[in-house]
Amino acid sequence: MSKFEQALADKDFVLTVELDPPRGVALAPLLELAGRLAPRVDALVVSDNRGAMPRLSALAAATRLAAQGAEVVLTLTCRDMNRLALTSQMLAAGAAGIGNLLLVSGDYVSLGDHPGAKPVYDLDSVQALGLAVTLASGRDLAGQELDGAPSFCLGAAVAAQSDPLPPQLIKLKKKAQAGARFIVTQPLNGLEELQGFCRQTATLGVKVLAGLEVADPGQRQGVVGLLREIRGSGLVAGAHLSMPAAQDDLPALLDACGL
Amino acid sequence: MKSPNRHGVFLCQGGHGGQESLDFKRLRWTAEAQGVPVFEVTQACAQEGAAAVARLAAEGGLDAFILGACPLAGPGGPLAGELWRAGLKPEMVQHLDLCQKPLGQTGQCLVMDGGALALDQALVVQAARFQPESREMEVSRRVLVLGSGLLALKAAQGFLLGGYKVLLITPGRRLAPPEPLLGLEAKLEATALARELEASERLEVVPRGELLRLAGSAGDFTVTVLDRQRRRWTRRVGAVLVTQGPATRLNSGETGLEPGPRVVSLAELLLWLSSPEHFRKKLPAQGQPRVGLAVGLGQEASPLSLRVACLAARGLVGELGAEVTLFTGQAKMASPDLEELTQEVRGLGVVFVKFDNHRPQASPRPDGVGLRYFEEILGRELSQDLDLVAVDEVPGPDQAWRGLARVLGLNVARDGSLQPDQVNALPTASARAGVFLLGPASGAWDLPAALDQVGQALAGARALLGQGKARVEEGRVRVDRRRCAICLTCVRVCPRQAMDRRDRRPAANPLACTACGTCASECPMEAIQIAGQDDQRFAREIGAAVSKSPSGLLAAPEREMLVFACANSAGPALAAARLAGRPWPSGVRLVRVPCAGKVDPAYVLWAFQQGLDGVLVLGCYEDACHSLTGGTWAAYRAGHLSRLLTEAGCDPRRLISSGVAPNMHAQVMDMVEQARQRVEDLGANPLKTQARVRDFLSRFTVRIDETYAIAG
Amino acid sequence: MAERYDPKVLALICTYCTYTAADMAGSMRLQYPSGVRVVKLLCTGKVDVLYLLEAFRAGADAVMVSGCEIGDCHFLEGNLRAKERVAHAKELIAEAGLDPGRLEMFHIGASDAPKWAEAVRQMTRRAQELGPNPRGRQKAQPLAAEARP
Amino acid sequence: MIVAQRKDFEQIKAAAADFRKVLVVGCGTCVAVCLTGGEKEAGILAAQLDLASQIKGEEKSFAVACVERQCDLEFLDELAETVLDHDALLSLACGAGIQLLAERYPRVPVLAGVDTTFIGINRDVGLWEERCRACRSCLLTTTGGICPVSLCPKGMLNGPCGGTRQGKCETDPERDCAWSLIYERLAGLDRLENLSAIVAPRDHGARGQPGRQVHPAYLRRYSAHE
Repeated sequence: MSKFEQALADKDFVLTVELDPPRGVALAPLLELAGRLAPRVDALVVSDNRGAMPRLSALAAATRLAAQGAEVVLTLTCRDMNRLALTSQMLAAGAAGIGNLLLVSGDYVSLGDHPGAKPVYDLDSVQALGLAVTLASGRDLAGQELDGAPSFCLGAAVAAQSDPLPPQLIKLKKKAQAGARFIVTQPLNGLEELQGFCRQTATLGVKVLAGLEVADPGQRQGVVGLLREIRGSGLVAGAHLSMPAAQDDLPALLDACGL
Repeated sequence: MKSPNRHGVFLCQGGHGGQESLDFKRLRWTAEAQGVPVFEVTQACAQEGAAAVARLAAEGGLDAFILGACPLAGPGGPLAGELWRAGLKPEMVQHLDLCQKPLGQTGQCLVMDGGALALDQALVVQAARFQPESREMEVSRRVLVLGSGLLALKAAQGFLLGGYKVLLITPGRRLAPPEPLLGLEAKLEATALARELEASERLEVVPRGELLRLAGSAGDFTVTVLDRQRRRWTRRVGAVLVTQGPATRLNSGETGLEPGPRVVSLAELLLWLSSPEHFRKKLPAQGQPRVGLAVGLGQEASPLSLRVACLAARGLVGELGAEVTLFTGQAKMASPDLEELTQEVRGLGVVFVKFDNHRPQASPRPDGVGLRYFEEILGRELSQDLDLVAVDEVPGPDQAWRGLARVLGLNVARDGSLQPDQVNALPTASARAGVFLLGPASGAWDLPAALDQVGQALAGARALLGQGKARVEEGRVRVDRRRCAICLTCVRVCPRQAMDRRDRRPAANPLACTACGTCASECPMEAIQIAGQDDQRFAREIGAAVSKSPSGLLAAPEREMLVFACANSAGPALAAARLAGRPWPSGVRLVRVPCAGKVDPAYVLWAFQQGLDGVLVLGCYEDACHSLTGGTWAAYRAGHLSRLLTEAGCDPRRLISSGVAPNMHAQVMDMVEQARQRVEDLGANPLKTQARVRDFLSRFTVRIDETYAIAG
Repeated sequence: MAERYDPKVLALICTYCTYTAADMAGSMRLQYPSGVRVVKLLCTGKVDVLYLLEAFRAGADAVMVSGCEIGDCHFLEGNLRAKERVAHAKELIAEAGLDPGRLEMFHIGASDAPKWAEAVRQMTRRAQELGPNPRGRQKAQPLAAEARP
Repeated sequence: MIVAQRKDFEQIKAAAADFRKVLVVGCGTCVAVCLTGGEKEAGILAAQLDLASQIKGEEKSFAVACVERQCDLEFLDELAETVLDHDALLSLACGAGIQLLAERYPRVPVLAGVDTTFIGINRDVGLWEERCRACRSCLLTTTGGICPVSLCPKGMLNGPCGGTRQGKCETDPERDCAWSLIYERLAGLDRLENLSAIVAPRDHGARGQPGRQVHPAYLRRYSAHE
């Protein structure tokens, strides 16, 4: 059981932050930032070409972070990899001691900066979870026995504020069935979104992490307040913070939240 | 297009005409349901009633009718005389006994139980009696002959004598090239013939021409020709004769005998032999010439090759005193006089070396050929130095020939010929009606034999074209333009390529069409119907094959089976068997089809839906189908049907297909009996009872018609 | 433009509105350029993109299509269809290298003779400015020759 | 039916630049229905190309032919003579038709005049919508007759991605989210239970590429074993 999974089980409120690998080879600043964040959160979530914009490989970054002792959640998207590539990435993650995966479909390529790229989507996120579970059972999708099986705490994403919500819930149920232990919501705007959502997901047996994003500095205070509200509401198992435009300020955000 | 024959039904109401019974109504509905006019008469057994029938038949312009009445109105009754009097032929009436108790005994006529079923069957038979109207069709009296040499010239001569025009496209420049296999005399004959024909105004020769396209169908082809000046033009022709064959290569196999100054073909050798002095100059001057002849060292050789080799050997020994060795691999001996011929040349001192497992190895040199080989009888290696080796020929992989085949719409068979592997295509028919094959094009590499084909092909083409007008039967195959999706399936499956495309949609050329019905069965839109053989008819025949008697509901049902019999093979065989007194098994109903290719998969499925216990399809053997490929298509469908039946949960063994030949009257009834036995063992079709109950209940379904109209 | 030339303008017009206007322009003695050649169609809905291309192929310097005022078409929406086709043909001739200004759609009511005269003047002026059809007129094809009403 | 759209004119012109006599070959089936490659469009394209080449003063000629279907050899045979008079064939058929045309006349260069876009439906004159990806594993039975493979950009098989916004797709606010439509349709049919089972990953390669399909009735005819 990974440290993060342990935390999900034990703690009332877990905290994760999202880190983007660099757009280039300069990994040192990320390692330094991670070194400062790691002691203050339960896991660092390494994003995978977030927003359909290519960056240094999430696996490579996560491997380095794990090597320096951080608890890492590796994000893998179905957009960029077929089942072969996903398999090898998951095995590599397992070998690197990364015990947590966040498996997502991924934003469509046309939303990123390479709109002409060929989207893969060989598997969808439910099927990707199935793949990870299969690997953990010691076999690949072809049924071949693995030389050493990885072990993962699996997570998936959900749009809690989606409209209509029921189709999301149907899929969320499948994700839970397929092996997801925790769910990260897309960035929330207010507590109400979460209340409606949580009423309907209480029986699924997955831990929900509320996604909170500071898209620009002006939103910072609002996010701080929302986090406090969410934490106080007891609705969810934790929160997932991201500052895509300025992740170097994440320590300061944690300061502001008093975490 | 002619309107179909007019039929009618007369129903006799008996003496009083009073109240219609339900059974009588059922008779009327049965006839009406098939769109046949119904006339009701009284006392057809009496003079007055019979006269009324005759008068109505004449007024209605009927070609045939059914009289449903009691036996008193039957053939012995007064109707025949009345018909004569009305100027009609008594054969036009089909009597049907429908009355259980003739008038007089009870004062009322009672319709027989099951009368409607009997009428239904009679109507099916009547509707199938389609007599197509014949008409004259304009056909072209020009014939295209492809090829040169004696074969082409003889064919052209035949047509010119018959008053036809001939378009002759020759592959080379000369009209009469050398005829090596037939020797000098044939060459002289061909030259003379060429000179004679060239004078004819009705012959148009295109030397080194190329056939670009053959559009249209029998009697009315349009050919596009590319001439030597690269000009393109078209002609209308009625028929095409192909007298040329594919290019050949030496049948050397892996021996290393490549064509060269010292390695030639047997045909070339014969050509040289026609002038021995000339031949001598090709060989070393001194000593006895040593010649090797090789047959069948690559693929199996035809009897012709061995014969040519023997003839060459005889000439070589006789005329030149040569020392001859004849090497043979696999060669066919199946030809009259070949055995004698080989004995004769053995007697002349020709050495035969036969290879079963080994092959010689050649090392050609400028002055001759060295041959090393393992003598299988002696069991040791031998080698021989030869001045010349002649090898038999086989068709080569000729792209030009394949191109011509494509233009003609034919396939190249393994032997290089264009003829389908089908006894019914022999000797000169091709898979495209109006295209005739002679010589190598038909697989006959033996030129003397090919010359015999000329007469056959001439007869075939003349039968097709007549004297510029051909009698054709109109309206046998109808393509419904509204349904047709122009998918070309009919064009592709037609065994004789009779489907022409005019006004965009396919239409059967009556000159080429044999109405085998393969197209109708394959048409994915049900757009094609064969007159007298349409889907409705078969639906009714299948319906009529199921016993509908109410008593059958109570008794243990008898096994019922349908036999589809091809009119070309099973039809005559069954007829002969019946004549020979073989009894017809009960519960088996015969449905004739023009060809097994007409059996639509839907018919078989309908039969099982209707509750029949088994279906037997009796067609020709696959390589003896009279419509060339109709049986082949039927066989594809049989396999498909087995799968469909299995998928539907119906035992596929209930469907039985067998090949039968027309002369198999002794066996055909056994086939039917075996099939019936198999069906017996398989038990009743689970749908049988349901189908019967449904039908039985339909008797009591009230139909609203004027008789039942509520007064007021 | 070094040399003056008389542009050939082909006008495809409808019977009900524009033709009446053109007719009236004649009886009103309105002055307009003589280089216009009129093809009368029952409705401009009959205008085919191919006609327009053929007109330029045949050497027309400008082509105008003129139908009824919008909403007044005798065939309800023939003029609207024509308008769309003219717009499409403009793109096609532009791709082929002709100035799309050589082709225009007009809507001229039956009583609007001055508007007709002005439209012809406008197209002629445009053709003057754009110069002769670069395709040249030397190989004029039958379509243009037969195009006079 | 198959939908195609005409290539950019510059592209076509450039492709035809090396040839003096070009035959524009239309196809009378799908591409005619989608107003892209039928006889009329072939005529328009030929006229346009002719106009463009004459404006540039080039000695070129363009002719038009249209066959019923370019994906059937029988119809292509009709061009046998015409083709001889031309240096290049500019086909307005879908990719399948263009390939068969090239196969039938291997000695004449064949140029593509259209881009084949999708398998779709005729919504109105001049409006077509994609409805099928020919994915060989149809899910429409369970998805209420709405295809997630062709209508969802990501081809999600188990439900919507997180990008749905008010029932619209993350890639385009005008585009309906396929999974929202599927949900509504199934809810209306009271068949939402169709969605409960996890759909396994699609088999992309069961029969290999390129596709070859034999009607079961003719397996014997085309099986490799005979």
